[in-house]
Order: sequence, then structure tokens, then C-alpha cells
Amino acid sequence: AKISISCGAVGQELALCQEGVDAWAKQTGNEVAVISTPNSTTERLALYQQILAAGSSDIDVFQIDVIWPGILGNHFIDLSEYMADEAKQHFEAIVTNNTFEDRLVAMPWYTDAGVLYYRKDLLEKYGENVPETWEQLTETARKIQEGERKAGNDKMWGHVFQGRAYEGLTCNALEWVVSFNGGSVVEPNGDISINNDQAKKAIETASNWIGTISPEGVLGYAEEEARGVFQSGNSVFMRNWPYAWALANSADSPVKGKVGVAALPKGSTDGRSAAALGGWQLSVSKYSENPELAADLVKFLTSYEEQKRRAIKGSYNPTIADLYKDEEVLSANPFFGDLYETFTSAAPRPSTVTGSKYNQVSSEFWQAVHASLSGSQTVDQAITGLERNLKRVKRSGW
Amino acid sequence: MSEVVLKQVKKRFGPIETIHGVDLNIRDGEFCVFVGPSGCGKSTLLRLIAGLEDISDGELSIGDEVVNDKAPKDRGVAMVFQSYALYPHMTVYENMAFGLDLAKRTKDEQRERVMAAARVLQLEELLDRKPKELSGGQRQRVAIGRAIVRKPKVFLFDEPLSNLDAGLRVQMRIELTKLHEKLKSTMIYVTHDQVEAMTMADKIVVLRAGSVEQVGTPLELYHHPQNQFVAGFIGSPKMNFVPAVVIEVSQQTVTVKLDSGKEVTLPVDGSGLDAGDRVTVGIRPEHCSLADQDTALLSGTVEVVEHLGEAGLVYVQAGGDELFVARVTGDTAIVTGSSIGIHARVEDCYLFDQNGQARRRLDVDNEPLRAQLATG
Amino acid sequence: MSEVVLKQVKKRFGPIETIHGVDLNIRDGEFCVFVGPSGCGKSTLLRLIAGLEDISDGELSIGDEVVNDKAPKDRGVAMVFQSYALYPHMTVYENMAFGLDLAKRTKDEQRERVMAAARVLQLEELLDRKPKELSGGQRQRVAIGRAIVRKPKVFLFDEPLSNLDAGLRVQMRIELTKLHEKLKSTMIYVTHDQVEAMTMADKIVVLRAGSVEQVGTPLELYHHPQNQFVAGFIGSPKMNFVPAVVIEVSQQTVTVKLDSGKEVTLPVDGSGLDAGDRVTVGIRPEHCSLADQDTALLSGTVEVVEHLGEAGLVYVQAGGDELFVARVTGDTAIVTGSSIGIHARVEDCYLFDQNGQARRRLDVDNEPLRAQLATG
Amino acid sequence: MAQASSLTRARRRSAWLFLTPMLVILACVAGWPLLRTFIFGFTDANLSDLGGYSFVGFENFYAVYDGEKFGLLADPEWWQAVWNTIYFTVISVSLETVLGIIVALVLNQEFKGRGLVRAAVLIPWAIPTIVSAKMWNWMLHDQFGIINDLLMSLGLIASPVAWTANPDTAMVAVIMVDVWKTTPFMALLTLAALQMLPSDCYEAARVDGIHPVRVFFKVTLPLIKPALMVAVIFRALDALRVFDVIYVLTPNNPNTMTMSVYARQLLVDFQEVGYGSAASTLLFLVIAFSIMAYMMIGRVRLDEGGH
Amino acid sequence: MNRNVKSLMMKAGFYLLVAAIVIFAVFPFYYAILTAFETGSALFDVNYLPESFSFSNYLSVFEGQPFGRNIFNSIFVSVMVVALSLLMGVTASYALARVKFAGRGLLLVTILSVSMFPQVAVLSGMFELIRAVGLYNSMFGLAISYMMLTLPFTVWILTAFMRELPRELEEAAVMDGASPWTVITRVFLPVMWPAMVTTGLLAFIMAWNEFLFALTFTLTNEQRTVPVAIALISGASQFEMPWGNIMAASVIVTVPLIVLVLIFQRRIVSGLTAGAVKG
Ligand SMILES: Nc1ncnc2c1ncn2[C@@H]1O[C@H](COP(=O)(O)OP(=O)(O)OP(=O)(O)O)[C@@H](O)[C@H]1O
Ligand SMILES: Nc1ncnc2c1ncn2[C@@H]1O[C@H](COP(=O)(O)OP(=O)(O)OP(=O)(O)O)[C@@H](O)[C@H]1O
Ligand SMILES: [Mg+2]
Ligand SMILES: [Mg+2]
Repeated sequence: AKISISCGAVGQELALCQEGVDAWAKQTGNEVAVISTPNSTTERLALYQQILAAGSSDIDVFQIDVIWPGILGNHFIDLSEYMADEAKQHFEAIVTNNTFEDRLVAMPWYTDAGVLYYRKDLLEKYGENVPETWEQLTETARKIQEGERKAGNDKMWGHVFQGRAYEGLTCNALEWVVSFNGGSVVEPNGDISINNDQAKKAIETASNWIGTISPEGVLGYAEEEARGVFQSGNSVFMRNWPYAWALANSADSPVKGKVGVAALPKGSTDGRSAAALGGWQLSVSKYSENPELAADLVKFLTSYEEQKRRAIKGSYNPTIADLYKDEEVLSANPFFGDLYETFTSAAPRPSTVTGSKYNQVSSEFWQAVHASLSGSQTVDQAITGLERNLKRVKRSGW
Repeated sequence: MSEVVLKQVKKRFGPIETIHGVDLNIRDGEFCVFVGPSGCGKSTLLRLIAGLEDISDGELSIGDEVVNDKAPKDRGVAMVFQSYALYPHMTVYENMAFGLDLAKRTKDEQRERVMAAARVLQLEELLDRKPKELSGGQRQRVAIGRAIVRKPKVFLFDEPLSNLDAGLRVQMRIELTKLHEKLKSTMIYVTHDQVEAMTMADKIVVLRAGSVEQVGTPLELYHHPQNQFVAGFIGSPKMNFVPAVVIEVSQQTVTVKLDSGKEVTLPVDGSGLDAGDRVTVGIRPEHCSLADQDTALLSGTVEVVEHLGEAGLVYVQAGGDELFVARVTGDTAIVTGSSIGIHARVEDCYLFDQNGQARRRLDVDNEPLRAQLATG
Repeated sequence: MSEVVLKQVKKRFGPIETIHGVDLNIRDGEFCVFVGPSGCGKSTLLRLIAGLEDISDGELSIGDEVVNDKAPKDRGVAMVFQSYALYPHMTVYENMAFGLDLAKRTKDEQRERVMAAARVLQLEELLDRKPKELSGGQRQRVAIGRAIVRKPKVFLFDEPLSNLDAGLRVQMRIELTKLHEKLKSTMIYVTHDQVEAMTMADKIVVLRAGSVEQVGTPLELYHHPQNQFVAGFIGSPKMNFVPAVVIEVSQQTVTVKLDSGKEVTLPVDGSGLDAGDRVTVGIRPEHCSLADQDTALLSGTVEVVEHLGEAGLVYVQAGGDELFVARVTGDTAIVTGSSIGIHARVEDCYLFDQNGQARRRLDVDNEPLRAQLATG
Repeated sequence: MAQASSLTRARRRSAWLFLTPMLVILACVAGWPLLRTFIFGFTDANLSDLGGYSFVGFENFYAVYDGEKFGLLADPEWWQAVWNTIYFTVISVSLETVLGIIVALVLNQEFKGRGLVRAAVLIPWAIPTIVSAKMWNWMLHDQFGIINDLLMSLGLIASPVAWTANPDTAMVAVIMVDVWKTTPFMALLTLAALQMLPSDCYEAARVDGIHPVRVFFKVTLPLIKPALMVAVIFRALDALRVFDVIYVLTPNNPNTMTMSVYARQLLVDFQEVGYGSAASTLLFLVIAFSIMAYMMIGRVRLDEGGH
Repeated sequence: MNRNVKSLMMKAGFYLLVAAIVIFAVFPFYYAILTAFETGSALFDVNYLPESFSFSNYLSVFEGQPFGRNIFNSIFVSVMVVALSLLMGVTASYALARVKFAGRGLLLVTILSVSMFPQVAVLSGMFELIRAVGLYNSMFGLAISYMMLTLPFTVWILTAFMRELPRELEEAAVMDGASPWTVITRVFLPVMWPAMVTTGLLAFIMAWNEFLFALTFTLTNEQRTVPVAIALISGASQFEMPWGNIMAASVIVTVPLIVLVLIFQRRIVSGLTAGAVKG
């Protein structure tokens, strides 16, 4: 039979997927068509929505973002029928995230989490440690920024992150809020928890960065803009995803060899270090003509061996805990070991509980945060407004 | 059969009626000339016949068939537009061949016909030019060429020779007459040129402000205009009008007294006229001769003398509002300011009643008599 | 001062030279008429003077100043285009007022001038119409109106009256003449109308294929054409050319023998001519009279008789390639097919040598004699 | 002229014949999608389960529950979007029109290399919007963007401007990019209009010594007005529906959110097909109203020409 | 020689204006070309002149996806859309511009109203439609759906231009026995070249650059058009934006359009109706 799978856009990701798929095809004697989808997640989601809403069987296996199980869950089959056991080997947080209305609608494929990049050389130069708390980060950043500027680099900034009003800001802000023990905006039980002092404090802290240790432009930054600043050597810290590691250390990078990666700081000493959970899953469309075969393909692709291959070849973070102890994997990606904690305890966005309304929730959230950061609203106003809006969105329930 | 018959044809542009119920009967093969003042509706009439404008009211038939509702291309007419309307993107050759091409003539036939027309119109050297590279007269000839290659049943010419020089105009006139004789098509021709109208027409239609004033052969119009308008319109320079009072009416003559005091007896139909009626005497410039001041009909001071070469025109202040014009020989020695007397034979004079209607001239119809006079 | 002087002016369109070195001197305030066959370059000359076309070679000055490189607007000219060139989106009023606006005229003055022009041109009722709602002649009058409201130093008129009826044309002619007298502007005027040319011009320029053939006053051209072309071009119907052989040459006369065998002695300058030379005798139609076949210069059968009303044209097959045309009275009784003899006075004949160059006519200049003849 | 001659009727028949293919295609292609949007506007349809919707009347537009107002008409964000859109449209279309005319006038002149310049001018329009918007995003970057660099080295600004992030400049940036991108559209259409002008009345204007500026305003502009008006209508339509530029440059920024972005957010991001369709319908009405107003004010004649 | 100085200054001013326009229009494209030569961190530097000439970005565009095929698809679809739009646009605009009939204005407004819905709003309906007629994942489906974008535009623009043609031109053709179709094809079209070329070019570019429909109505790389192909280009991971490649791809896809403009702009010439009518 013929199965079609959407995975990745053009490039290395697609190539890796193709290899995996080919292996399965050879093994089972089936035919698989790999369908590439846009690199941009929003465009990818829009495309999926059209295809799924139309009940089209054109794609059997979908590669979905970690926040989509709730949005698209209705269109996917319950994978626990096929791989309940396998699911147990994967990080629990992700599996929970992928369980929508008691159905395992997606299998974890690879994960992602926010990390803190820092300039080893600069910290050393100013005799600072890697910050443990946001407060320390602020201090250190300010000090180094001032010092460097005096030394002539007037483009120097302390910290860059994703401040543009988009999903990335939700991740960033969620990390701040969680690290201050401010809850996860909407709790797993459906309660709207954002209006609390800890959360406000978290956002307040970040707001103070703008114009001091972070350029005003950070309000328009997504991942690549931030990386641009950091990689040009113009920032001490950067919050980003692990992908930036390889790039920052690439041959022509001005900061090659001067970069360190750490878990994100805690809110305060009693807070926790929180990284937003990212990553991709595989789902099977319920309109598929061959759901069993498709599920089998998913099983194959999310298996230990396949994830290992991808980790080694493409630095894709596995979702199976054991792989973080695998020698081969570790030698290919030394910082996997350091960040194991980060990956396992990554904070999922409240996407599963809010289901198809997640995007609305997220949008309200990033707007409120963006408003506070840009100073167009006080943190208090923004958060109160956010709570009200979320209640409105929730109305009769998620 | 390509008789063109108009019955009470009217045309309105929006609220304005431009053609007020025209009745006209143009026989098959006839050469019919439309004349009339600028803006009187000549072009509009042609466009109605061509089918380019809807007839607001009335009936138009071409060759026994009512064509009010027929598309222009089914009427079998060709037209030379007053504004030429050449195809700007086509060469002269293509412009002329276009209609033939559409009629699915063979390339050879097209070439033959176009070349023949080009020869007649002296356009042979310009066949590859685009309209914008032509002079005004050349464009006009292309427009003519486009119509004549098609050999339709009915030709409509809207001032086709107006931009040609006199010599060429004479040649074209002759060519069109030849064409008419050869094709025997019906031709309807608008012109402002008296010579064209007089020499080419089988029938002249005089229009005025959207109505037909008179229809007739050229000489009929010249000799027997129905009213002052037609009398003034046919003939160049135009007829002089001299006010007068009826003195005596007999069966075959009317005696009038001109404002100058002179009394003349004109051989015209006097029925209905009474002594004392105000009338107008018409005298054509070409019928004037110089005379002693006492024998002359009129006399006055010469205001302007125009020398045309072949003739001279003398403008005399003879008491009326307008100057009196007399045509004299080209070598005239009359000078401005001199006093002259003007005479005209009574049988050359026209008489119009108060309403501008002409009285029938009795002498002119007497053909044997006239012939006798002429040779005498 | 708005003298217009052309010195060896040439114009090429691409590779084709259209104007071949024209020298011309038009005095300030002069009324100069350009005539010539269709396509000879009249419009092009006007456009060169207006500055609409670049002069390829030579020098053009207006009022003492070389204007080759001056923009049209700085030349102080107004022009009536052969193709009218009206602004399609403006009403008649706006079309006429547009040129005035720039000169910062007050609205009142504009209105006054436009209304005056409209009155003269009989456009008063059409002031609110757009060009596309006008008849051909009405458009042409708007084009004239646009030029005359401006009162420039130099007027350029390109066949401005060609689409008007005879009556209106006479009126316009008079109005333009009046305008000329009032403004004393230099006027350059292209026309195909013999009457216009003869009556309006101070000076006529005869063009032929891009070159000047002759420049002179109307009567100069009529009586002393420099060559056969000019002779044929001035006068309508055109001059008849009869081949002949020189028999005898004296100081003041040349005796020639026509192909018909008749010998005539013409009062022309014979210097340079020799007995036996082939020459051409020119006889204008209006100088012909009927004569007995034996006293006549020529005789032949009548092929066509055209009745123009005021005159008749008789086309006679007299042996040559072309028909011989004679102008007779309007009431002529000559009929097709009859044999007639034609006579012309020797002092009315023209003589051209083998190259078409005219021999000086000695009699015509003798003004007292002619005056005597005329009144006699 | 109550009743037309059958000549006119035949002409009209052939006119309808000519119109038919276009109308059929349009009806086929656009009929169902538009109707569907319109209908969905009155339902509570959701993308996650498209089949199960019910009609809710005008609830998507306006409804009151427990004293709290719901629906688009009660949503300040919607009104903000409407205002943003209209602001954006008026400014950018005006700028584009003026610049487009200037560019067209230049391209209308004869000069060496005109063909190349014409091609060059069209480049902004030719680059896919998603690409060009991203490109501008890059160029407008506050730290390594070339625009800031340029302006700073020219001494026009003292410190880098965060063009897309700063609420004050976000709209400026968006308008700038849009003007850059779509001026060629206006320019090209204006150029076509200029080239189709009847040429001879310009000669009259030249001889009459009328100043070129005046000729432009009194002759050229009125003559190209019909084409220009249509070009402006389509530019305005596009601007009123603007999406890509804003979506890429300043996504989710309430200062630049337009009606289309708003509708797209509902339809795609929030999966609220019903609500989103209602927004689209409302958007349609706003556009229709704006365009009608424009055609009224600009005296666009729809019924001109022909006989 | 005051005048000469003045005219020289005018000329200089004119060319300055031309230069300004060209720079304004081309600079971002130039920047794209520059970027396409760059790799890695060089992207984050501001430079005005190329510092390296590496064609690796151009080459890698063609790796991993059938970019050549995508270009072909785009050409195919765009040509088809332009041909159909112009064909139907020109006939419809003849009817709308040159025949008076009741409801003409209304019809025009109706046609226009098609362009008043945002593209996303019609996406779903169009998707259903395309699938229903079995044209999903096919060039033809795409072309049909683009008609919705280009037809109203073409019809309106051509109508506006067609109205301005001299009436006598049509009449002359009618007298020559031309049917309306002949009038359109053999008389109007040749003098409408500037308008046709312009609308054609604009419609071509619209179709060429359309993204949303192209993305949604095609599934496989072999059927996709260029903008989608560009959107598919990705870096080593989800977040990395492979600027060099994207710019290279953009440059590649813009070149055919430039060539197209260079070829067709010759047709945008003035004075096509010169000499047609008098008055
Ligand atoms: N489209 C139109 N709308 C309104 N009036 C018009 C229209 N066309 C012509 N007219 C008017 O109708 C009258 C007749 O016009 P027509 O063109 O038939 O005149 P004409 O006799 O040909 O004159 P000319 O000798 O000047 O060409 C004119 O007064 C003209 O102004
Ligand atoms: N743009 C052009 N390109 C090439 N040849 C041209 C151009 N314009 C005019 N000509 C040619 O130049 C010659 C002179 O044209 P012009 O218009 O001056 O003639 P004209 O004397 O005004 O004739 P008419 O009395 O017919 O108006 C003609 O033979 C014409 O074909
Ligand atoms: Mg007329
Ligand atoms: Mg001319």
C-alpha cells in the first residue's frame, strides 16, 4: 500500500525523514511518499487544517508541533491502541502533552527546549558565573554590557530573546512565569491561573530588561533575529533553542568557541529552572485509508533506533530518556548530558488542556506580555486584562 | 437592387432631435449628393444609413428591404468617414485590404484590387506606410481607397475630397464618376464643394438643420430653388437678395420696385401675390453685368474687389445690409471706391415672397427659348 | 516684429527627406498662403515653424531671432491643426479658453474673448458640448477658435476651412481677413481652395514635393507662373496645355504652330527660343470662347458638358492626350457629341518651353493697355 | 428610448455572449467559496469539526450574554483593525498613486536604457511578497539591518530604530514596505494609460505654450483618470485586504493588525470558522462601502462608452 | 548659452530622478543578490558591496527539491492564467466598454465584489471546490482558482482602456464587415498593446507570486510553484532561516520576470492610435 507522510521542510530534516521512511518501506515492502511542508509552523498548521477539515486522505501521517495535539486532535486516531507500551519509554511530560481527551493522538518524535546561551569569554573576562537566577542574569548582563560599551563596542547588549508578539514569546514568557512559580497560565485542570503575584513579578522582571540590557528591537525579534545579534558578538546572553548551538560554533562564526549553554535561570532561589517544551510528534490521520500501516510507520520512526540515528546525524533531541545515556549519542552531542534535566522537566504550554482554543489563549498571553514589555500597559493592567480575556475565551469551557 | 428609401427617419441624441423626419428616395444606381450647412445632419444621415446609429423613429430600407434592424455589415454599404477612421496599426495596404480579407477574398484578388485603387488614388508609393506617417490628404485618400476596393451596393462618402488639392480633386471626381458608371452602385455623397455637387450629382438633397429643404437635379436647384435658403446655398458666391415691393401682378410676370427705386418686370408666376407685398429679388453674382448707372438695376460704391484670376468679385454697397456681389471678368479694372451700376437680365432674376418661398420662374423652363438665347 | 524667415530648411523623416531646403521670407504682418499638391509638405512646414518637428537642417527665425532650438511655446505662434487636435475631455468653451488661461488672463477677459470668437464662428450654442458631440465642421471651427482667441504674433492655419460649407467659408474668410487687419499678425495659411488663396493672400507660396516652386502675389502667379506646374496649379479648372512648334521668333512675339495646324503669334519673350523648338501653349478654360471652326484655335468634339449653374465646363477632344476644358456660360446649350471650335485671345495665352519654364508674357504687364481692354 | 431597436438588441446579445465565459468562470470559481463564507458567518462552525455547526443568527456579529457584549461589533480589536486598515489604505494608496504617477511620467520619456529601467522598476512587484517582506524585516533589523546602518551613516538618525517593534514606527515601516512593493503596480498601469493617450492634443498644448505642469493637471490627468481610477480601486482593494506584508513584518501587533490579519487569525489560528467568516463578511461590507464611497467621490463612471 | 545650461540642468535633474527611482526600486533586490552570495555569519553583517562570490546558495536551491520543475510549474500556471484572463477579460471588457446595456454598472460592481473578500476567507470553499472537481494537486486546479484573483482585475482594467478607444475605429471595422470578434482581435488588440501587456504582466506576476492557494491546492513537490518551493526551503532545523538560500531562490525566480518585462515592455509604446481619426 501507499502511505504518505508529511515531515519537515526541504533540507536536512527532510533528508533524515526520507532515510527513515525508506528504511521502513524496504523493511515492510510498502511505498511511502514524503510530502514536504512549509518551514513556517503557522503556514504548516494552516495547510494541515485545510487538509484535515476537508477530510482528505491525502496525508496519512502528520508531523505536528508540540502544541497541536489539542488543536488537531479530533482528526487523529488514538495511537495507544498500537503502541501503548512504546509510549511509556518516552518522556512523560510529552506523552501527557500528546494525550488529548484521553487519547494518545501523537507519538513524540523529537523534543526541544529553551536554553540559555552565554559568552564564556566575557563571563570569564568579568569574572562572573553563569547566572542561576534572572536577577543574577540581569546584574551580570548589565555589568558586562556597560564594560564592553566603554571598551568601544557600543552595539553590545546584555540579553536577547524572542520578544516579538508570536508563539515564541509565549514560550519565553512561560519560562519566566514558571521559573517564578507563577503557574502555567492555564493549569492542567483548566483553571486560569495567570493573575498571581509571582507571574506578575516574572513579567515585571522581563519588562525591566527592555532598553536596559535588551534592545528595544527585541520586541520584534524571533529566533533568527536574536541569533543574529548574539552570533555577531553583540550580546552576552541569549535565550534560544538548541539549534543555535551548531550555528554559533560554525566555522565563520565570530563567537565560535566562546559560547556556552546552560539551563535557563530560576525566578528566585526557590524557583525552578523552566524551559518551554518544544519539539515535534507524529500523528495518524483518522481519514487515512491504511491507519494500521500508518501507525506502524509512526512506531518505526519514533523507535529507539531511529531516534538514535537522528540524534547522531542531526542532533535531534530524542524523546526517549535512555538515549541521553547512550554513549554514541553523547559523543556526538556533548551538551545533551548537561541538559538532560532541562529536557525531561521542560514546561509544556497549556495546549492540551485548552484544546482547539490554545492558539487564542497563547495569542492573548503573548499580547499581554508584549504590551507589558513595550510599556504600553503596566504589568498589572496587562495581566488583569489577560485574565478577563482568557475567561471570555473559555466561556463555557475549553 | 439597392435603392435607399428613408421614411420619416428621425434621430435623437439624448433629448436633442437632430434629424427631423427625413423622407428620401434614392434610386438604384443613383448618385445622390447631400449638401447643407455645417452641423445640419449630413453625417448623421449617412451614419443612419450605414447602421452606425440607431434610427430613433421612421423606416429605412435598402433594396426593398427594411434594414432598421440589420447590422451594418449586412447592409452592403461601404463608407468613407469624415474623420477617416483609419486603422492606425495597419499600413496603407493593410487598411485597404482589411475589408477584402474579411470577405475572404483570395490574396491575389486582394492585391489586385488594392493596387488598382492605389493607382487611382496615387497612393502606390505609400502602401507600406502607417497612417500617422501620411499627410492629411493622403489619409483621406486611404479612407476612400478602403471603401472603393470593396465594391458594395451602396457607397457613402462623407466629404471625401475635402483635403485634396484642386487638381487632385478634379481627378478623383472623375475617377469616382467612372467608378460609379462601372459599378452602377448607389452613391450617397456629402460635399461642401459646389463644383462636386453640381457635376457629380444625379440628385442633390439640400439639408438644413435636420430637415430636407429640397431635392432635385443640380440644375433644377440652381434654376428653381424652392426657397431663399436653397437659392442662397446653391451657387458660389451666393445669390444676392434685394428687397422689393410688388407693384403689379400679371399672369406671366410680376413687376416689382426695388428699394433703389428701379422698377423691373420679372417673368415669374405671380399667382397669389398682390400689389404692395414685400418680396425679395434674387440675383446671382454671375448674372451681373456692369452698366451705366442710369440703366442699371442697382448702383453703389465698390467696397472690395477680389481678384481670383479667372474672375473678379466686386462687392458693392448698394443700400442693403449685406454687400452686393457681382462676378466680373478676371482682368477687371474696377477699383475700390468707384461707383458702378449693375445690371442683370430679368429672366436671370429670382423672386421670393415674404416667407422666402420662390415664385416659379417661367422663362427658364422654356428650353427652346433659352437655347435660342444662349447661342444668340 | 514677427517676420518669419526660413533659410535652407530641410526636414527628414528617417531616411526620407520631405522638405528639401526651403528658403522663404514672410514679412511681418503678411498673409502668406501655402498651396501645393497633397503630400507636398505644407503641413510639415507649418509644424517646423511651430516647433513641433525638429528642423533637420537649415535655419528658422521668427522676428530676428533664430528659433531652431526654441520650444514651441516660446515662439509666439498659434496653430490650427489639420487634424484639429482638440482636447477630447474639454467642452468647446474650455477648449478655447485653455490656451488663454496660462497667459493669466482674468476670467472675465477669457470669457469675453471666447464668447467673441464663438460668435464669429457661430459656435455659441455648442459651448458646452464635448468634441465628440460635434459635427466635423463644428470641430474645425473650434480648432480655429482656439487659435484666434490667443492673438499671437504668428498664426499658422492648416486648411482651416476645408470642412465648412461654402457660405460659412466665405464668412469665415472675411472674419479671418478682418482679424488679420485688426491684429496685424503674420499669418501663414494652408489651403486647397483657390478662392481662399487668391483672395486672402498677400503672398502665395507654391510648393511641390518639398520644394518651393514659386512665390508671389496671387495675380503674379496667375498671370506669370514661372513654369507649367505653377500654371497648372493656380486656377481652376486647370490650364489646358497644347503642344506646339516654334515657327518664328521675334523680339516681342513668338509664332508657334499648334498640332491642329493653326499658327498663332503670342506676345511673349522669345529670347533663346529657336524655330523648330517644341513648346507648349497654355490656355486657361476661362479665357476660351466659342468660335467658328475655321477661325478657332482648336476644334473637336464635345465629350462632356458639366453644368455648374453659374457656368458650364465643356470638355473637348481636340487631339491631345487630355481633354481640353473650356468654361462657358451657365446657360450654355452645347451638347455632348457636337463639334465646336474654341478660340482664345493671344494675349491670354501662355507659352512654356521644353523644360516647362514659362516665357515672360509681355502684354499682361502693360497695365494701361489691359485696363483699356477691360473696360472696352 | 424605451424600446431598443433589434439592432441594439443584437448588439447586446453578442455582448452577453462575450460576457458569458467570464461570468461562468467567475461564478464557478468564486460563487461557492463566497457563498459559503457568507453562510458560515451565521454559524458557530469550528475547523476541528466542520460538519457539526448550527446557525446562530447574528450572534457572531453582536450578542449580549449576562450583560456582557460579545461579537465582532463589540470587539475593540476589530474596530482597531478596521481603523488600522483604513489608515494604512489611505496613506499607502495615496503615496503609491503619487509616486506611481511620477515614476510613470519618467518611464514615459524617451531615454537610453528605458527598457532596463522599466524592468528595474517592476522588480519590487515581481519579488514574492513573503520573500520581500522577510527581506525588509531583515533590512529593518535594529541591530544588523542595513536601513539603520544607512540612515546612521548618513547622519539622519542618532541611534538605531527598532522599526517593526516600536509601536510608533511599526505602521510607518509597513507602509514604507508596501509603498516600495506596490508602487510599480501603479506606475505600470499609469504608464499604460499615458501611452494610450491621444497624442495630437499635446501638440496643441505645446503650441499654445501651456506649462507642462498645467498640461499634466488639465490634460493628462483628466485623460488618464479613468484608468487611474481603476488602478486605484484595485490598489485600494488590495490594501484593504492587506495581509502578507503585515503578517511577516509585524505579526500580531495590535498597532498594525488589519482586518484580514484579524480574520485570518480567527479562521486559521483560532479555527473559528463561523466567527472568522462573519469577520470576512464584515470585512467585505467595509470594503464595499469604502469602494462605493470612493467611486462616488471620484465620480467613477461605470456606464460610460459604447452605444 | 544660458539656455543650454538650463537644458543641461534639466537633463541632469531628469537622470538624477531616474537614478533615484532605480535605486529605490532595485536596492533591496541588490541586497538580495548580495545576500545570496553570502553564507553563515556574514549574513549578520551590513555590507554594501559583495565580499565573496559563492554560488553554493544557488546550487543548494536545486538540491532537495525539484526547483527547476517548480519554475516550470510557475511558468505554466502563470501563462495559462494570463492567457485565459486576457482572453476572457478582453471579450468581456469589449462588451462592458462598448455596448450599452442595462445593468452594466451593476455587473461591473458585481465582478469587482469578487475581489472584496480576503483570500483566507475563500480558501476553504475553494479547497472543497477544487477537490470536488478532482483538480486537487494539479496545475489546472491552481490556474482555475487564480482566475478569481486575476479576472476582475483584467476585466476592469481592460474595460477602462477599451472605453477610451475612438469610436470611429470600431465603426470603420464594422463597415468593413468585421464581426465583434474580429473588431476585438484585429483592430482593438493591436492598438491596446500597452494595456494588454501591462495587465498581462501584472496578472502574470500575481499568479507567479501567489502563495496561499498554491500551498493549499498542491501536495507534492512536483506540482508546487515557486513561492511554495521557497517557503519550503529550511535550514538544518525548524528555527533556522536559511537566508542565503532563500535569497538565491528569490533572485532566480525574479530573473524570468525581468526577462519577461524586458521582452514585453517594447510593446508599451505610445501613439498607437495616432493618425486614426481626425478631430
Ligand atoms: N453624439 C452626438 N451627441 C449630440 N449631438 C451630436 C452628436 N453627434 C452630432 N451631433 C449634433 O448633430 C448635428 C448634426 O451633426 P452632423 O455630424 O450630422 O453634421 P454634418 O451635417 O455632418 O456637419 P459637417 O458638415 O460640419 O460635418 C450637429 O449639430 C452636431 O452637433
Ligand atoms: N511622420 C512621418 N513619417 C514619414 N513621412 C511623413 C511623416 N509625416 C509626413 N510624412 C510625409 O511627408 C510628406 C509631407 O507631408 P505633409 O503632411 O506636410 O503634406 P501636406 O502638404 O500637408 O499634404 P496634405 O495637403 O495632404 O495635408 C508626405 O508625403 C507624407 O507622407
Ligand atoms: Mg459631417
Ligand atoms: Mg497637410
